[in-house]
This record gives sequence, structure tokens and C-alpha cells, in this order.
Amino acid sequence: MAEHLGLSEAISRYVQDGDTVALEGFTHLIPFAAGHEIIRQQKRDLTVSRMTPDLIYDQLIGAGCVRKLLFSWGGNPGVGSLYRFRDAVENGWPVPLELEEHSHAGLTNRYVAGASGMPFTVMKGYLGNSLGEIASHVRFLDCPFTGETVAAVRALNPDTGILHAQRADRAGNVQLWGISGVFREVAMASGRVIVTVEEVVDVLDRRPGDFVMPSMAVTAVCEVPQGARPSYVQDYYERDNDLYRKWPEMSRDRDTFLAWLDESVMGA
Amino acid sequence: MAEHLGLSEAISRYVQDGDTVALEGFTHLIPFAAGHEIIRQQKRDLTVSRMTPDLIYDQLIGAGCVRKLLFSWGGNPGVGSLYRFRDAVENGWPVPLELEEHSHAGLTNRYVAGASGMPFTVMKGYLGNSLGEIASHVRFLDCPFTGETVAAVRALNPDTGILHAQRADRAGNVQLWGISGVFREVAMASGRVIVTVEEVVDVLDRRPGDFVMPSMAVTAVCEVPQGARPSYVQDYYERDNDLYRKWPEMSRDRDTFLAWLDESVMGA
Amino acid sequence: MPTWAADEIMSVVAARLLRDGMSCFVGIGIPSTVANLARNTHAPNLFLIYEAGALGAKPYRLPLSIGDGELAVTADSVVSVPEIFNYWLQGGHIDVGYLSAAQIDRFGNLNTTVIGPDYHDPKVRLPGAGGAPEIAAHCHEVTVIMRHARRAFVPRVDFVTSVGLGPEPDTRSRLGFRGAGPIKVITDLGILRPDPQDNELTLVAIHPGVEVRDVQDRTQWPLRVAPSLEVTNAPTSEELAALRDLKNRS
Amino acid sequence: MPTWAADEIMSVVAARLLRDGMSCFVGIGIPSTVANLARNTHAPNLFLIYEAGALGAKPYRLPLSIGDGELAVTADSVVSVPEIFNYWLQGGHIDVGYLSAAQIDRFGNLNTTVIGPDYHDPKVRLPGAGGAPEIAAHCHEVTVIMRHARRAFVPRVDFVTSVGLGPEPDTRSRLGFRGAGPIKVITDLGILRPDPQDNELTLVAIHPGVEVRDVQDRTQWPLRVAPSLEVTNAPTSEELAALRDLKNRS
Repeated sequence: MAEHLGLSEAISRYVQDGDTVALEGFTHLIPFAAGHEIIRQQKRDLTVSRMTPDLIYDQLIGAGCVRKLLFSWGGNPGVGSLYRFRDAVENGWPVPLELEEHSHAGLTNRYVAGASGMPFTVMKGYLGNSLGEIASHVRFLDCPFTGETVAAVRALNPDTGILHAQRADRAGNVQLWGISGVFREVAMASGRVIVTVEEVVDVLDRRPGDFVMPSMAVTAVCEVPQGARPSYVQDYYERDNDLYRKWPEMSRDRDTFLAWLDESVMGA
Repeated sequence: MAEHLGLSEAISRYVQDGDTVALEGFTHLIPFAAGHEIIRQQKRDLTVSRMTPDLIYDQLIGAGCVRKLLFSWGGNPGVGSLYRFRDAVENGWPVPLELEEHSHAGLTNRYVAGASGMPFTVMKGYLGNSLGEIASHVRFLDCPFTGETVAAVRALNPDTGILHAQRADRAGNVQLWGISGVFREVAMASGRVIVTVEEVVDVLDRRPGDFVMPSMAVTAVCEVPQGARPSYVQDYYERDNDLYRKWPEMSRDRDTFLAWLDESVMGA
Repeated sequence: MPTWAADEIMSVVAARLLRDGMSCFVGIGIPSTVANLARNTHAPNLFLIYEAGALGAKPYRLPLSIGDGELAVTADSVVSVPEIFNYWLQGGHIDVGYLSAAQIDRFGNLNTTVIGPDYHDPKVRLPGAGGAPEIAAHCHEVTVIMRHARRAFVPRVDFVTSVGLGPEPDTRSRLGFRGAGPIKVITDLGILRPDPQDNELTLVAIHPGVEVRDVQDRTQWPLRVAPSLEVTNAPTSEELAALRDLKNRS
Repeated sequence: MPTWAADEIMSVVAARLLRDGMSCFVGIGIPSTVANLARNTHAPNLFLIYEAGALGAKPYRLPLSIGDGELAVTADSVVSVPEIFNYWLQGGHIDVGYLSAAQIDRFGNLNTTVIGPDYHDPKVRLPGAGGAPEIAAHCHEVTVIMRHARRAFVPRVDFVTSVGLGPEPDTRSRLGFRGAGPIKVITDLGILRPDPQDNELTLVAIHPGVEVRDVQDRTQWPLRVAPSLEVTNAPTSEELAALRDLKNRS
């Protein structure tokens, strides 16, 4: 059963140095506020996983919270590079960054396996490409029925999954709609689940295309209005595309980034 | 893209003697009208799969359409036995019935593998029990990461999947809500997909908890009001529990059953 | 003192064992009665999962079948059957599962498939596995509820549909099973639990008015009886009233 | 005669190749432009799938990112990311996928991961795979759209993110790939297709005003040219107007 907590309390209680943490949200519902709280609490040596690292992980990496990144596409969509990510990979700044690289389908299925309580699952992928050669989370095996070679991908069960949604009720049931990405899989695969929401309401009146994640599968609910900015929350606010477009100039230079971090995150 | 067809035309075109056919629907949305049309067209030697054979398969079996049954629970829920199913297994009447037996999770995952374009998938199951010993659709393999033994279940890709839903639009997009069972998996796994619907409408106004299966994944849509009776269609009609309770006395005796079949199906 | 039917004492005793806030994987029939009786009495926040896809169902009337509309309409969420079995059950989110069977043996193995020694030529063809094997494997614990009949309590089941507790103490962990298995067997005569030494089902309680020899008479193997055999508290008027009210609605 | 930018001729030429009713797996940028241009002109029933979960999206303005609200709101259905990748893409329901890359080689292998010989110490760290490897494997066919730059058209990619066509004619079937792979490469200079003999990418068309030697100059390997080299039809005013209208909205 979910407990209602302040964001600072939830992060302090459920994210420890060295943990494996997944902050997900596919363009939609990215838990920026929770990421910023992790930066403020100066968590260190985290292994973080996310299909599309996006600005949120560029910031966590630039702030020195991350030791290892599990990901499948590390760019600023429609804009270009993530410079803090590249600086960490190419130059080890502020700390060296270990990469564990996937395809989208591959990382998705690692979450699926984790959510399913399996040690692995199978997919068609990683065959013939260089990813399959370098990936320690992939093995190849033959179908016992047809002999066809398929990829086995290792389950991923984060210590803590951190997600954002539109709403929750007092009992901690969480409601979201629009693009849900791997919300269910991360929630079911993670040891602890923190969900930040735009608002807590008395009754979750149901909406077309919505999904309710029962309180039973959530550890902590934190009411954080605007908690996904600059990403978007359907029917609450739009994506701040201007900020995404400006992010390269805000982050390409280390000092500019650090000044932004001081002012916009640490000082907030 | 789905084509709108009459039910008789759809069954005649897309169900051939000897085919593997899945009529699904978990208590809710069972395509009885389509099953009766298969009986009327006297299809033979079918391999039919269904998690819960229910009255619909008891009728198909009793009518002599079925050579082989893939299933996971063959009873009349809350009432008792399916006597036509038992008569075929125990006495080979009207024709011998071959069984391929699963657990719910096992048959579900065969559809999942089929929908995923995989030759198999993996699950925890069939270990240590007698089902695992007799099932040719199950193999055991060791996780390449942990060494743990898991079950591999063979993909199931029916020639034709037959499903029922609340509504479709003119373009053949199908909308359903309430309990969906394995609707998506059967639709994605089957070579051809027939969906009977309560009504065809101009616009599918979206509803809480609904799902729209795009026309792209459907072969034929047939408007068949009441097409799921005596099962139920949420917000259209209730389950005819009286008929379910009476089914034992209607079906236990071969002649009573044949008389019912003549009158209620063949003559309809 | 009130009197009660066989199904009533099984339901009342099983309901008492549920703690509020638990998640229960609920089948049709007595399990559904038990879980909803508990939910209507001491455990209002019981989280009921029905295999057809209902998460957090709160039925007012008891469903006749596992996919009743009542379940979908009252649920917190309705998901697909693969999600129920893979994410919720196999994923390890269920505290208690309920099972019944045509046969149970001294190690709690359950048969719901065929009666008779030859699977291919059965004396009686039963409905089959359904969700039972995975409920038995993955729930943190399983409660078996069934009438205590001599033909059902057999030394060795004809077909192991669902794995129970033994015969070795490490049988389940060797198979990689997450849950503790059928550690409570509730019948209309009493309660059996596995002996911690070797997992053999042992009579630990009898219901009021029942004698140990009644239980032995209806058990095909020489029944072990716990030295500290208890007598179940009789169903109270309140419990029976709540149960009958629930039944009457349905 | 109208003039056009490099991206414009690529978009127009690619859009022409789409037939109405096809299903397209659409990425952000030019692929999204191409598919929506076709949808707004000759192929109104194009079925667009965006990897974030939108099935049958009909965006009025072009999305900046793959999970834009515009996509969800206009879609026939929004599903989870696992469902997109496992059921729709791996399940074989997509006719055409679009890819681009930092490097492409003579057999259509694509690199979007790292530039430089050492993966662990890259000269340039690129975004990585995303959906590309599985799009390349599972779509019935793939269209590559990218600017024709000398640094991009290399004899051998530094890292095979997505498998192309060769080097053996049976490479793909041996790997069990369902689709035909990148059988069309559209650049701002012309169109390349694999030679049926050995799968080497071959220049089969040049755009108006382009010379073969321009293409060779921007290709690091000795380029094969089809004997029946064609010249693409210039973008019409209508095509350019539709394209610019779409861009202006966005």
C-alpha cells in the first residue's frame, strides 16, 4: 500500500548511494522534480536506467550522481546531443561514466522480464550487430522447438523505480493517461516505487485511455505539481520545447552548466 | 485493413476444415454466434484453442467439428462439468477428441509468444507437475545468466482468431471495454482475425478503460447484435447465468443435446 | 449456539485467517466467498485479484464466474490476462492464493485434471489446471479449501496438477518456487498444516463437534495429529449473518 | 521551375514511394515529415506507428519528439512500449520503417552508436540504437533517408548498430530476419538500391541537377552506378507547397 510522502522524504528514504534507479517516462511524464531532488541530496554512485536518458539524466550525470548508465537512446530528441552525457563518456567529467547499452526493444524487454519475475526473457534482436557483441546483458540461445537462434536478455529489477503520473487518490492508487511508455513494467519490476503526481484527489474519475496502478504496487506517492517540467503531462501542461532546444547552449560548457545547476536546482 | 462482412461469409471464407482456430473471450465477450455459424457450416477436423472452453466449445465438440482441443480449464464455471467435452474425451463421441492441455499461464504465454513473432517464450511453470511431463508444447531450459530452470512454451499462431467486441467503426477499428482477456494477443497472433461486434457506429467515442484495436490488425468485422449470448457484453447485456446453470441438463444426454442443437443452432 | 453448514464453517474459518491489506488471488466459489466475507467484516482493505483481469475488485454480490461484469465494474483496474499471470502472479505480488481440488495427498499436491492412473484413458475427466499450478508456485502462501471426503484425501494424487509441499523439505526451493505453498488446508472437519520436519499434512485443529476419528475416516492415509490439537472457535452469529447476507445477495 | 532544399527533395522523393494503406514505423525528423507529407497528399490512409505507443497517429503539426502529446491525442490507440516493440514491430505488422545514421556502408549497415575504431574510447559518442536495430530487422522493408556526406558514406561502419543487407545475399535470412532490410537509400543527391547479385548499394537515380561524380565525391567507396540510371522527377510546386505548409504548422 502506498504511503503519501513529501518528495524530499521519499528520495531520502528510498534512494541510497550505489542503488540502481530507473526514472522513466517516454517523453511524457518524465519525473524531473524527483531527479532534481536526487541531485540536491547529492546521491552518488547510482546506476541509472532509462530508455531515453533525455535532459533529466544529462543533469544527473553532469551533477556527478551517476556511476553507470543503462540506456537505449541518449540524445535530445529532435535537437541533437546530450553534452553532459558525451562529456562524461568522452572525457570522464565530472566522474567516469560506465555505459550498458541496449536497443529500445532490448531494454524494454529487460523491464518486462523483471516485471514478470523471470531471470530473463527472449526476443529477436542483437543478432548480427555490434551491440550483441559487447552486451553482457545478452546471450544467445536456440529455440528448443524450431532451433532458431534468439536473444535472451537479462531481467532488470531496479532497487527503486521513479515515475510521474497525472493523479493519485488518498489511498495511493495512481492514475495516468496518454503515452505510458514502460510505466507498468518499471512499477512491477522495481523493489520500491515512488510516483510523483500532479495532484492528489478524492476520487479518480475514470477517463478514456487511462490506467490505474493500484496502490498495492506503489511504495510512495508524492504530490509534486509541475513535477514533470520541462517534459509534459497530458491535459496539464505542454512540453517546454524551447527549453529542450536551448539545452545545448545551457549545457555544452561545463561552467555554464554548473551555474545553471546551482541556480535552478541546488538553489531551488 | 478490416473488411465488413456478413458472419456467414466471414466464416465460410476464413475457417477451413482442418484449421487451427481460437475463439476467445474470458467469460466476457465470448463469440457464440460465430461458433454457431461454424457448427451450421459443418466445419470438420478443427483444432480449437481456448483457455476456458466453456459452453461454446462444448457445443462445437458435441457437434463434431473438433479434432483437437487446446485448453487450460474445461468446465462450466461455478456450475460443474462440460458433458460433451467429457463424453468426447471419455468415450470418443461423436468423434475422438485429442487434448493439448495447459495451465492458464501456459496457454496465455503461447499466445503472447505468437503475438510477439517469437517461436517461444519463457515462464515459470510446468516444473515439478504432471502437466510438464505430458506437454509436447513445453520444454525446459536453463537461464543463461542464473542457471535457473524455466519452462519454454511454444508459440501459438492460430490460422484464424475469432473475437467479440462492443463496437466497430466503418473503417473497421474495433472498440472494447471491460474484461479483455487475451483479446490483443489472439488478434496479433492469428493469421486472420474475425471480430463480431454488437454494433457498427460512425464514431467510436472513447470510454474509460476502453481499448481500440486498429483496423490494420483485423481481417473481417461482422455486425452481430447479441453475438456473445449467453455470455455477456459489458453495457449491452448481462450473462445468462440461468442458461449456464441449465446447460448440464441440456447437454448431459446425447439426444437431448442433439435436439437442442437442431432446434437452437442448425434451425436458427 | 448457532448451527452451520459444511461450506459455512470452511468459509468462516478461512476468512478469519486473512489480515487486512493482504492481496488475494481469488477463484470462483468458496475462495470468492471467503475473501469477500473477510472484506465485508474485519479486512475492508483486502486487495482481491481475479484471474480474468480484475485488480482490486469489490463485488457487492458474489460472481458466478471468474469474469463477471460485477468484478470489472468494481475493480480499481482491469488488465489483460497476460498481465495478471506474468506481472501480478509470477511477478510475486500476491500474498495468498486459494485452491481446491478433486484430490489432495499427504504432501499437499493437488489434482484437478483426471481421476485414474492413465491420463490418456481417464476414469473421470476433470476441468484441468486453470490458474492453479502457478497460484501454487508463486503466491507467498496458499490456502486449500475443500470438503473432507475419503475419495479426495488420498496418499498420492493420480495426477499432480499443482505442486504441494514435498516430499522433500527443499522440494519447492529446488524447483525455484517463490512461495511457501499450501501451508493451510481448511476442510469442513478441521485444519491441516504441514509438519515442519517433513512437510506431511498434519491435523492441527478440528471444528466444534468433530472427532479426530471422523477426520481419519475420511482420509485415506494414516493421519498425523498434532500433539497440541486445537478446537476451532465456532462461527459466531455475526460471522454467519455476514456470510448469509453475502450469499443472499448473490 | 521551383527550387528546393536538400531535406525537401529527400522528403518529397521518399513520400512518393509510400502507397496508401501501408503501415509505417515513424521516427522523429525527416521520417515523420515524409510519412505525414504522404498522408496529407496521396496516401490519406497511411497507418503511422510511433515507438512511444501511438498507433494510427494523425498529427496536424509535426512532433518535435517521439512521445509528443499531439501523437497520443490523434492516435486510434495508445499502447505501451513493450506492446509496440513486441506485438507490432517484432510481430511483423509493419510494412515500412525509416532509418537514418551517422554512417552507412556499402551493404547498408548503419551506425548510430560511436565514431572511431574503439567502442570504449570513441571519437564521437552518438545517441545509440533506439528502435533502429529492430526496425531494420522486422519491418517488411526499410527506407534510409540521410544527407549524402563523405564522412557518412563509408566502406565499413565503425559499429554495426543496425544490420543492413550483406555482405552475403543470405545474411538476413541466416540471421532469421523477417524483413528485406534497407532496400532504398534516399539522399539529397539521389537514390541507392542494393544490387540483386551481391547486395552492394548501387546508385539507381540522381536528383535533377546532380551529376554522378557529385555522388562519388561524397561516397568513400568506389560507387557502383546502375546501367539504367534514372533522373528523379523534380518536386512539383504542389509537393513543395504541401511540404512547406506542413513544416510551417509545426
